[in-house]
Amino acid sequence: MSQATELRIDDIAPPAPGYWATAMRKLRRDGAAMTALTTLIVIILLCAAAPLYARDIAHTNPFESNLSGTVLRHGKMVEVLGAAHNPLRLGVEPIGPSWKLGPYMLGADGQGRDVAARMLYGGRNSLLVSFAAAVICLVLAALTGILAGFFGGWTDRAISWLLDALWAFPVFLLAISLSVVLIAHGIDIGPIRLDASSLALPITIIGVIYVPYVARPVRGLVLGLRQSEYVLAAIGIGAPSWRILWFDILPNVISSLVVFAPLIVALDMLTEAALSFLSIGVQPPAASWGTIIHNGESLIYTRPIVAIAPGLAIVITVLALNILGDGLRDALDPRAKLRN
Amino acid sequence: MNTPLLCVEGLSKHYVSGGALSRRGRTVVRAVDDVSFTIAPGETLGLVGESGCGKSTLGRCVTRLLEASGGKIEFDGRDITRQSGRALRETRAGLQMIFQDPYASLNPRRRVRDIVAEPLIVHGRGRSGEIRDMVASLFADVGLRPEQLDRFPHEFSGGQRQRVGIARALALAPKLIVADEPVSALDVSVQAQIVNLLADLKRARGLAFLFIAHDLGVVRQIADRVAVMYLGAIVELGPAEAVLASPAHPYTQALISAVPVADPARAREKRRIVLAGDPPSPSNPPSGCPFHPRCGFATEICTTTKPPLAPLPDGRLTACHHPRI
Amino acid sequence: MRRILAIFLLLGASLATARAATNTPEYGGTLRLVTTAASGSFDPQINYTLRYAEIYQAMYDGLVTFAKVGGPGSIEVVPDLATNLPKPTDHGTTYVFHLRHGIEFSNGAPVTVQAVVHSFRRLFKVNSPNAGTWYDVIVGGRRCLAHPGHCTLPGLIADPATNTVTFHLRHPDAEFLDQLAVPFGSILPADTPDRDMGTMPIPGTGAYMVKSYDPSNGIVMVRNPHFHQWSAIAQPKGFPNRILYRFGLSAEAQVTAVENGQYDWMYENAPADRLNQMATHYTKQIHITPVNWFFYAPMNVNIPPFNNKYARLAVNYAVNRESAVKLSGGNALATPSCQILPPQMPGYVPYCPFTRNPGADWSAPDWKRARHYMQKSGMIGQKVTVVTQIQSPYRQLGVYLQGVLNRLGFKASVKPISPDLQFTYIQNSNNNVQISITDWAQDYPAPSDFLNVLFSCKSFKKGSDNSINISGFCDPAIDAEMAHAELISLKHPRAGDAIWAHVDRQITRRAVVASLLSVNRLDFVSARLRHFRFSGEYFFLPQLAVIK
Amino acid sequence: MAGTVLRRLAHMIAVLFGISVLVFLIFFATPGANPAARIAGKDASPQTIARVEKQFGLNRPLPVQYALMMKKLFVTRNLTSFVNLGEKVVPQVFKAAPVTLSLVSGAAVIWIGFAILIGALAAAFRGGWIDRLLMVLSLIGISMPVFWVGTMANLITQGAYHHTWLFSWVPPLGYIPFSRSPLGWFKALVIPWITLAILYIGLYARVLRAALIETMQEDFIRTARAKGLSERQVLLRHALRCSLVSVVTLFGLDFGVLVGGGALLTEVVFGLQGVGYLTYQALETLDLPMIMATVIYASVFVVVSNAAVDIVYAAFDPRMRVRR
Repeated sequence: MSQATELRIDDIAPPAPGYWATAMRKLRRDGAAMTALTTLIVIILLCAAAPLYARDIAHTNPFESNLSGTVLRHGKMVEVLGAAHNPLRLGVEPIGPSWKLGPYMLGADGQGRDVAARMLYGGRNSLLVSFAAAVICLVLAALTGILAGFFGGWTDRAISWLLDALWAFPVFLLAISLSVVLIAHGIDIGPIRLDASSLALPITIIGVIYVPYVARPVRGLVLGLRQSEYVLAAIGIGAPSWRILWFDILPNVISSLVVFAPLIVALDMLTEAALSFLSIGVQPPAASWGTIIHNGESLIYTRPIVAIAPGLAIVITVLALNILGDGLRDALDPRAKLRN
Repeated sequence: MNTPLLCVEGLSKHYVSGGALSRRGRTVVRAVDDVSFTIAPGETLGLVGESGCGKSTLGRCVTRLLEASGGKIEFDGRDITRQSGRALRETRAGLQMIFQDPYASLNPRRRVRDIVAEPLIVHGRGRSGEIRDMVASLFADVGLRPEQLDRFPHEFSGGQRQRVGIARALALAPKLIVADEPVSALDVSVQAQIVNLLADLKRARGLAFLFIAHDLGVVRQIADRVAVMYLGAIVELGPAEAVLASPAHPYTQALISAVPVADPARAREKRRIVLAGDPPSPSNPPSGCPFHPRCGFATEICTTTKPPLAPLPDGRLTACHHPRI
Repeated sequence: MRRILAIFLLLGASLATARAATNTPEYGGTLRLVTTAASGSFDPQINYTLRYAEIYQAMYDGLVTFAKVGGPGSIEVVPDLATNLPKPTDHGTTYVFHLRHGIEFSNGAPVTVQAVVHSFRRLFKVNSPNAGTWYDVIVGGRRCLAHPGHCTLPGLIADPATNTVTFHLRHPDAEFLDQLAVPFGSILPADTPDRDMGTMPIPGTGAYMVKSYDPSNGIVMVRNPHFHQWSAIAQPKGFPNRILYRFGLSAEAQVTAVENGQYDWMYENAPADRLNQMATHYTKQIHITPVNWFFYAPMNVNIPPFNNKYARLAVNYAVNRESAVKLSGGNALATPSCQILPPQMPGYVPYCPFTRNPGADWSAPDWKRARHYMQKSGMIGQKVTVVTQIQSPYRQLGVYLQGVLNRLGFKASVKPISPDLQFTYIQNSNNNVQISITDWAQDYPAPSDFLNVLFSCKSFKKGSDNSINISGFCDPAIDAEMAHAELISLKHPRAGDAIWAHVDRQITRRAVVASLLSVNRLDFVSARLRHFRFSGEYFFLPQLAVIK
Repeated sequence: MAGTVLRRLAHMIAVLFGISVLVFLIFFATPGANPAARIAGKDASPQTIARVEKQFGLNRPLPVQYALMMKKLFVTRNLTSFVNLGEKVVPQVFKAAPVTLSLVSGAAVIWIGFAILIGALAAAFRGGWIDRLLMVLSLIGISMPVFWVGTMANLITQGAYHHTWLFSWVPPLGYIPFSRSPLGWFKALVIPWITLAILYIGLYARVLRAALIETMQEDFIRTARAKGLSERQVLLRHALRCSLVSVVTLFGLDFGVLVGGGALLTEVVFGLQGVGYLTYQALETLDLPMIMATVIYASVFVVVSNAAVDIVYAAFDPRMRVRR
């Protein structure tokens, strides 16, 4: 029970910086995390520059098929999609990579579109979907977790049951079922209208399915905080619920959400890729890294680069997110765990 | 004695555990069972007992952090047992609490300035500038320096933190403070400082305390009267000197004998009463006198009949068939 | 005969076939076929898939059948369980079939006129998909449709004494014999239960019978012990002793397995990515045959923007059929097409108005005219959604079409959905599909199977999932001409074909759909498989393959 | 204890009920999902469709349809597919289960083995370059999409290098039953095993390393060291055994999810006809009875493994028995 008390002699030292400032300072000293962050920023910037690349370097519209086009290669005009060189003239071969900055740097896909340009555009969607889904997930998880943990009683029971049901539904099957079914018509519930081809659909689905993963630990955290003496103290002085939520509960919840955030983005990115790979994620003609891998799978022997490049992009991005997540966890909360 | 500040009558707190699906069915834990006492303005009532006897629960019921299952709590002439909303908030201004753990009772994310100011802000006690000054003077009152105001709790020692907790409790100028083992988490050397601070404050501001402790030695320094709790009920209640000098209940005797004595000569002559076994579970209390399984003086009647809390000739109350006088 | 034109067209179809034919056939061995998955009920009167039709033909017989030969003769209807190919009498409404003697089902039961009657009643009792579209032409068929429990089918009369069955039709039907020749017309034992037999194989009269059927694993076919060859052209004895049909390999894995000689033939189309490698290293194992199968983009003529003929014309002029061909595997596997009828179909006369130099063949898109019609339509800026399927080449065709529409000035988006949903989804007029990508393959080689089925007024059913006239096109004048063509075909097939060709041109000119290409079927077989035979009706004929 | 189990059971049933209703409703809310037209075949007449609807009970109120489906699934167990008519779905699921089980258990052996190896090595060389290298490799393992790894593995073993001595032994994609050829079974599964295991090796190695490092700071380890045991002995004999507890509970959950069909992508990429593949096919063809069967099968595994982990916990720690 008794806690060893160190007598602080640094009373004359300047007051410590705030919680977040301390965390930021720790993070900045973490070389791996900073490298990861830089990598992420570079990837985001590159993807943001997709239209510039498509217009000024690749000179192409990455959303339109280019089935009868030609391009200058080694001083000759070459068909972007030419008949394959075999005795039966069987099959069509997209042009291969030139490995030089310019049109078809990474070659063409099965529809004659510039793979490099599509990678950048696809990256935009992959990033957008995973970041937006993570925001939805974290906000919903914070809401449900706080509601259940703070107010308890029937609210808690109802939310916990719902979370358990979602949790028991193998998360991936849930995502696939929802996608298969919703892709046909989109969502049309009262005021909420999501078109099937809009990115909002995969964002919503991916955002929702991981809510239990985060909401459960948040609920546990809030449940613990609810019993903590400083929350009791706040109740004891007559502080209204919103003040307690705002000053005592939310800061703690947010710091663990910040730790979760990069990991959830990483998870979302992998999920989006998987759904798109099963062609029920981002819908054509829009691309994501997952859809490019899916398209590339049917070119895997002739033009493996189409599947390899976006896969590498995913690995690098997710790796950076995971490293950043580790760094954030070390900086903020060494005991946070994503699972349970 | 003039009109009491706090009047607790027949207070009970029961927990129900298990449900229809539980093998044992519903079990009721009587954490606090039919407790009555009063505290006069400016008076300090020491509440002692082993850990788990329900004294903290009682404290939290009195401050309405827990909902009582039965009984009545009257504070400053008003029944506060079922108060809510604005009325409860007003009551709370006069009835504050100090917590046991100075580490857990302060939000680590907030600067102590904000922690101490919080009650003032919640109750709208002035503009921000005024509150600033009030906080500074509260800080001085509890023996902290104003330059420490902008620090975070983790930059303080345990004793200093408890001072912050006291400052927060004092902020609204309450009439009664429920101090829930305020020093048990602190080093012995610091304990005395904090108890002295509380004693000073009591004297200077005419504060009443419900001072909860498991250690009679601490209570001795501050309490005017002492109540001894065992298994959710008060077994002895009376003026501090009387109870401590000549405890009537065997349980009180045992507690007093456990207090370490500084003088080795006296320690040797002192007869230690060692309690047999652990305190029984409040969910399954023994029949008759709840203390009988551990009592050296228990007789037949103790196993069958529960002794009422009855006055002794000197005015003390005790719940024992065989009080030691 | 009416099929002469088609015969000429099929002549040059498969060089490989001609080469393989020089080998002398040998009996015995196990032929191993492979596909991705089972294809629904195994009941031949219910199943409506090419995958099973391809093997049903070796297990079941109708009164008549398409000749089980490779090449041009295969779209010929020949007598099977019947001894004759009857000429219809009573102005084309009465058909009399004489049943062969001594044929037994694989369970030993004899084939009787009662079995014939039972089989045709059963079509109605088990909800055969075409009971209401084909066989209700038999007198009493309509009543059977309404009250299948009490189906007597008075239009079908059996005479055990003469061993004949007589069909009375409500009206002349030029395709009646074709419809008797497909697997729905299989004659099953008289004691076959009147319900969908699902995974329980029903005994048949063919050269092979099912030894085991497991939808998750495959089919084992062995020789029918009660079979003796009565007509080599109707039901040949077959060369392999056993035919295994294994389910559960992806198309990708199938190619590898056939290359490695683990299977002899794969059902699925080879993935585009493997074509080059297959063609380079396994040239002799590839057989390419044109089939009656076309890809098209139906345009809904009842809602904007394609209720405007100019908008439809604009699309037709703008679509680059060569690009569509590229997306379908190149010129070896597809042929550009502007019209409805595919090249192997009787009545086919090459016709293409929507090209730079209108005439017989498509050459290049005509953007000048396309833009001109687009202006005229006043539909610039209209929103259009292309509904396509998620898998290849539909998805790619959809995306390509979206690009074309955008260039024309529409605001186009594309909506790819699951293949199992899409086909019914685009049919239902309640879904307001404006334009979609789909395909149609023949049931039997008759022009009406394309023109009448896809474009007649009665094929359009408002708000129904089964409304195969996806464009919602209806022109009573064309309907009348098609009825006329049917009637003429009964007696004068070539005259009939000429009328069908006219109908084809009419519908094509209305630009009700944007026809894209017609399909060539690629069969990839193992190195040891010889004597590859391809039927215009049933496609690959496994029982004629030699694997010894 | 019995109370805990009973309560868990009731909770499980409630959750499964919720899931089945959810699946059912999602399906019927989908436009075009009505299977009648698809069952009836292309260009069927309206009468035929109406009769198919009646035959399959598709014209009855939804709650009745739901109840009938549940009865056929659990009581009579003769629920049949909407796509492969006559095909009973329950035996199909049980037929696919061994494939998934083969895939998952083989992968589990690999991932547990490697995770222990990597976790222990990293913990032993904590802070050194070996630790860092291993942890980066683990992170990369976690960051790779499994279907991409599978596609790349296929590219190498089936395509580009199939004809070299290195991979010529790799059989074509698909499952070979153990009963038919144990060696073939092994060969067909090795690449999928490794592919599936990579992610979990990364995850578990990291968890194990963290647990080991935490354990190494506990009192009983100090005692062990004081006894004069070498650092390696301490790590292997004492710390590892203790840290494995955290991995075991994790393993329970992951194994449950995977056996229930969570290895769907691996199964699809390698053409293994397991439960995941079955689920995916059913979803593609919108075969509600099959979807229902596979999803409930999967959920049962998840719920049961969750409950098992909780009960194991409760057995160890009596505090958990009281309602949380």
